[in-house]
Amino acid sequence: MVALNSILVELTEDEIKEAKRMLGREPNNLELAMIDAEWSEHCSYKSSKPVLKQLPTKGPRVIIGPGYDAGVVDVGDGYVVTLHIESHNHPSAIDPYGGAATGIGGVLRDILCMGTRPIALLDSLRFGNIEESTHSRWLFKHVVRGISDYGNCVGVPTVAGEVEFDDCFERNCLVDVVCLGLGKIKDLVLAEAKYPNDSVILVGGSTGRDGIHGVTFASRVLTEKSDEERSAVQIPDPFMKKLIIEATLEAIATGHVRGLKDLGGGGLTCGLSEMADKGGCGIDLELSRVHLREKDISPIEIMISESQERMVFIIEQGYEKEVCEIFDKYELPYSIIGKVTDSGKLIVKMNGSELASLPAKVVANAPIIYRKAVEPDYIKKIRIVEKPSLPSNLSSVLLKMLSCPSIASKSWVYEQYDHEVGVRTVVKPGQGDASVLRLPNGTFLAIKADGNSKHCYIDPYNGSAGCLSEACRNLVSVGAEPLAFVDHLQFGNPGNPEVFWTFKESVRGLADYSKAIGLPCIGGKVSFYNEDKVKNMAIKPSPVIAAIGRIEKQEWITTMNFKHYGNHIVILGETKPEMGGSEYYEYIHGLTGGIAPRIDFDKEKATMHAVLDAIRKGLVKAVHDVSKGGIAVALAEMCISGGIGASVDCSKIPAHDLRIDELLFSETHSRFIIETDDASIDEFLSIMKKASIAYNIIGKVGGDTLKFNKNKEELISIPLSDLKDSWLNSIPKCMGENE
Amino acid sequence: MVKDMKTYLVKVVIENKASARDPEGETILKDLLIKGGYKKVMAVRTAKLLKMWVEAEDDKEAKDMVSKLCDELRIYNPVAHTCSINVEGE
Amino acid sequence: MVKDMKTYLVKVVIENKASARDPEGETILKDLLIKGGYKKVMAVRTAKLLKMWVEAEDDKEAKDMVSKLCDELRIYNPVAHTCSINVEGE
Amino acid sequence: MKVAIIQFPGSNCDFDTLHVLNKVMNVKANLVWHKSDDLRDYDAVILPGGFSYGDRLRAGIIAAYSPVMKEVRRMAKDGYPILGICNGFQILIESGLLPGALLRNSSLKFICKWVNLSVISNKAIFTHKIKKNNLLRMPIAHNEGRYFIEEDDLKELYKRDQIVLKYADEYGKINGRSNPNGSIDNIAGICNDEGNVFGLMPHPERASEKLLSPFDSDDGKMIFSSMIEYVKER
Ligand SMILES: Nc1ncnc2c1ncn2[C@@H]1O[C@H](COP(=O)(O)OP(=O)(O)O)[C@@H](O)[C@H]1O
Ligand SMILES: [Mg+2]
Repeated sequence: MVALNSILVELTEDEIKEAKRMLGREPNNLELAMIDAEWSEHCSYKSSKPVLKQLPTKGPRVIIGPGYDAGVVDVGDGYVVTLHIESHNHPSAIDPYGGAATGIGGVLRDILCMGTRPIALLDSLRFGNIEESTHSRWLFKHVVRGISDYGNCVGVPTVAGEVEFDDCFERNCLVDVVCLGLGKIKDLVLAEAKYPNDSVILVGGSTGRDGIHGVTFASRVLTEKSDEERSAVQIPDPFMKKLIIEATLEAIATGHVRGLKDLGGGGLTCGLSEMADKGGCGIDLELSRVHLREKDISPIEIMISESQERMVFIIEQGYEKEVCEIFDKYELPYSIIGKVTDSGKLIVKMNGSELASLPAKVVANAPIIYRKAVEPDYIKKIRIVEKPSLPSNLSSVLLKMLSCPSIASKSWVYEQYDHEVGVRTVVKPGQGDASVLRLPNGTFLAIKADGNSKHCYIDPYNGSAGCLSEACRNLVSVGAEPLAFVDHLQFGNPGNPEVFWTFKESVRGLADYSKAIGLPCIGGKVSFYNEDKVKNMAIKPSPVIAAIGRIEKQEWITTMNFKHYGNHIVILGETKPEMGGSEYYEYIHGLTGGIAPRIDFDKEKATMHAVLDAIRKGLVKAVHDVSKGGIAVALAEMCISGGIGASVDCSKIPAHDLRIDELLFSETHSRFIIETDDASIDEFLSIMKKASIAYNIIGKVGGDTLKFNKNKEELISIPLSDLKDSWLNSIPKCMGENE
Repeated sequence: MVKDMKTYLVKVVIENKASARDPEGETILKDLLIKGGYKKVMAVRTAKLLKMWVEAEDDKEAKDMVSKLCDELRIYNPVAHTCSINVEGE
Repeated sequence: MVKDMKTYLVKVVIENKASARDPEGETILKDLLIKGGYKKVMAVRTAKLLKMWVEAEDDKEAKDMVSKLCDELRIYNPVAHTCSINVEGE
Repeated sequence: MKVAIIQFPGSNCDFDTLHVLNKVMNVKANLVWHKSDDLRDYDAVILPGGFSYGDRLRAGIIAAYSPVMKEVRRMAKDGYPILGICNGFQILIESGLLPGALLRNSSLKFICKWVNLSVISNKAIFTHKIKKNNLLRMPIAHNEGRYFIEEDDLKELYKRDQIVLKYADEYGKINGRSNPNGSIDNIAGICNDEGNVFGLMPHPERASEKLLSPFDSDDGKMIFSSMIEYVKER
């Protein structure tokens, strides 16, 4: 931090020099504060931009890729969906309820300001050990409640998500939220100020001191001071957000909204300078017109305040009244705060006198930082570990795996979310690997978020590609063809070359996977500085992916529950001894290390195509992909959700010389478990054969126990009711609810 | 020697920090009271009240015990809320 | 003659009748007892507190106004709640 | 016939209800903003689910004072069908059109899941075509749905057959295990003494298309079709 002319900025000496050079003069305090906010890592991507370039962003259905508030994908018949991901990690770590709730508020605005209606939310959550840590339980409980209270109230269903637990998130929990929007191509609006003389209207909440320096706070590590550091926490107001959503969509329908931007990180400074920069125009801003919460706020504070529930509208000159009548209907506060100009400058005035004048280009384009990257020492060290000894009672190991909070049912979470409002949710949380929404044109959209910090820690390249692979497998499992994804890359301090190396590896993994599969990245977010100075701990590298897929016909929608007694169980894909970062090593043996699952891109592609092909030919009764907890857990989940048992012969699982625990619990990618019936089995197997992938019939559905044999020897036999009990009640028990 | 124990009523009030908004209070004021014709109400803020009946030797012990349990059970979050504790007598 | 108006803080406490139970109070108490240590807490009840700043000539007018609005606007639901009102000074 | 679906600030099942009436039930319906003071064009009124005024102070209380509620009262008095779903039920309670209170769930959490409802009475216009003891599958999604009423008034409700729906398990058993929110006697929906005003916490509009049901059911339709037939026969 630099103290300059009595204000505190995060800019480095070099950046200040650069700012002076670009301006050709000394910036004043207000200008410096504006540059400081916009040049923060959070707003400018100054460390990550050069690395992110590797990600492919084009695809036949991509209308808008990265660079705007949300990516836009064509879903046919004039309809588009929009997708964005955000995190609210630092705010949630100190105020889990308000932090998570305002995170939802933020990502909703990103979707709304593309001109689309938010129709679904997802949440990807990471906490410490909730079995042992009161603090982690506290964070978990209040984060979930924050998401629930906000999402439910605005009437946007939270349809999917994931939760992972790991000690590294003890202080620094990760709260990622994803929003999906739906609209028509013709109604899309961009965050641009393109036409001089258009009016700039600020709508929604009043501007106050809350969240001042939010972006610079997010661009720094958590310290003991963090608690007091914030001038005030942000207070969520979902009711106002609901009114803003309806008013905005009505305003767009008038045809006179020519630009739209949500005010999030960096407040008015970031919002206005980005709109001016993108539209190639300038904006004259009159600060006295901004509706304020408290009287004695300084211009600097107004310009960088991150008060919630605010949107900026650019309205075609002459139609202000028509649009403002809509705001009046919803009794939303608004003020006309400025005009678009052709000056290319963001000019800030107070009662007519000029306080700041900055070329929009300067503010919106921070100098890039090229960071050093060095492979961390630990990576090589932990690759080699001694195999743990084989547990004698595998039934109890499986039960314990099912109760592992990262694996156990998340119904405690999703039952707190209204996941059905909107009457679109066809496959609901818990029913399939991804959630499926119906679209107005008779097609369906599948969506899922995934992450795996344990794999990514051991092998950032394969681990990150693996998150994307898991997300795609989840889509394929419900019958969807993957369309596009957004990513959120969460790491420690980028100034640490070892951290930056893991970041680069992670992006390389995502890029290689998406190029190989042909899946475009349409947006994302980077969050650095996820470190905790109190415990001196950085989080494990934690990319999170949200992917969407398309299902053309209703008959193609598949779910994961076993359906009928006597049906065949088939496994696709070879199981390898890739135990590094597996829940089996970590949760059962307390062991971090080994070889994390790697992806064979050709096999991955062939397997996904074969599964989709079989689904479309009507040959498949149930599908579940194999991920956390391996084959044993995947089968148990299919039994529990189907209310029916199964028996499986492990010697039939395609593999080379694996120990039994490896067969059961390895988390190798590119594997699916399929239920199919007598009538379909031959045709099904011939598709797999043609695809040249490993497969085998491993058992049958039926009974009320889950049994694993190896040849004739019984290894595991667990009644369905016990499976259910371990899996369903684990999280409520951790949370002190004795159900 | 056994000391005398009395039962004290301790009241705990938890509210958003004064510098933060209270959207609930704002809505009650704007959409219920003012629209209902009560124009002399200037402001409304909402809070949560916990009444705890505790056994203690004296006021001070009662108050200390409740302070401690409010912190330990995280009945409020000091980052977002203020918490005030008052012993209201036996 | 114009009379002097002052601003009074009036506190309204709304709580569930005993017959309507107070699951939140029960849960807090249970948590306290489960965590041991707090065996001296005998009972917990939660309530909602509304602070209203009203303009009135005196205490009585302030209280009457708030009483009236609480009844008229059903600030509490008499089926399930009790409501008490106190003027806390200017 | 034409149905008015009232939109309060914060309603969020308004479009869903409209969709079901128009597209599933093939009935005319309009969204009506809460400031309207004229519902004379309509044959029935639905107060949809959501979070009117953000559930502030108490779910339904602020909406109960909306201008449109005067008209809703008039129609209630004149015997028109009035249906309150979830937040709409809360509004009917808070406006005194139905007795009792809806308190915070005893689990202290929002609950969204599918439940089974046993039809206790067909006194309500909305269940008069459904057999008693039928089980209906519908989802609930609420924070404040714990129905409460004092003992004596509860007896009165039983006497007048105003208890319409109760939460049950999949076999129709009505017990503590099948009670999701702590409602007194598992009550999920009640009607007024005349049977034309009905409120329920579960969401029939989310249970009216097989596509959306985990059980391939569309039981919610029965509530709407009872209402529609009543209006047609009236
Ligand atoms: N990891 C990433 N991968 C791809 N695109 C990214 C990534 N991070 C950010 N972007 C893109 O950069 C743009 C700016 O993002 P952001 O700062 O989140 O916008 P906002 O102003 O809404 O906060 C967005 O279009 C986003 O999709
Ligand atoms: Mg899966």
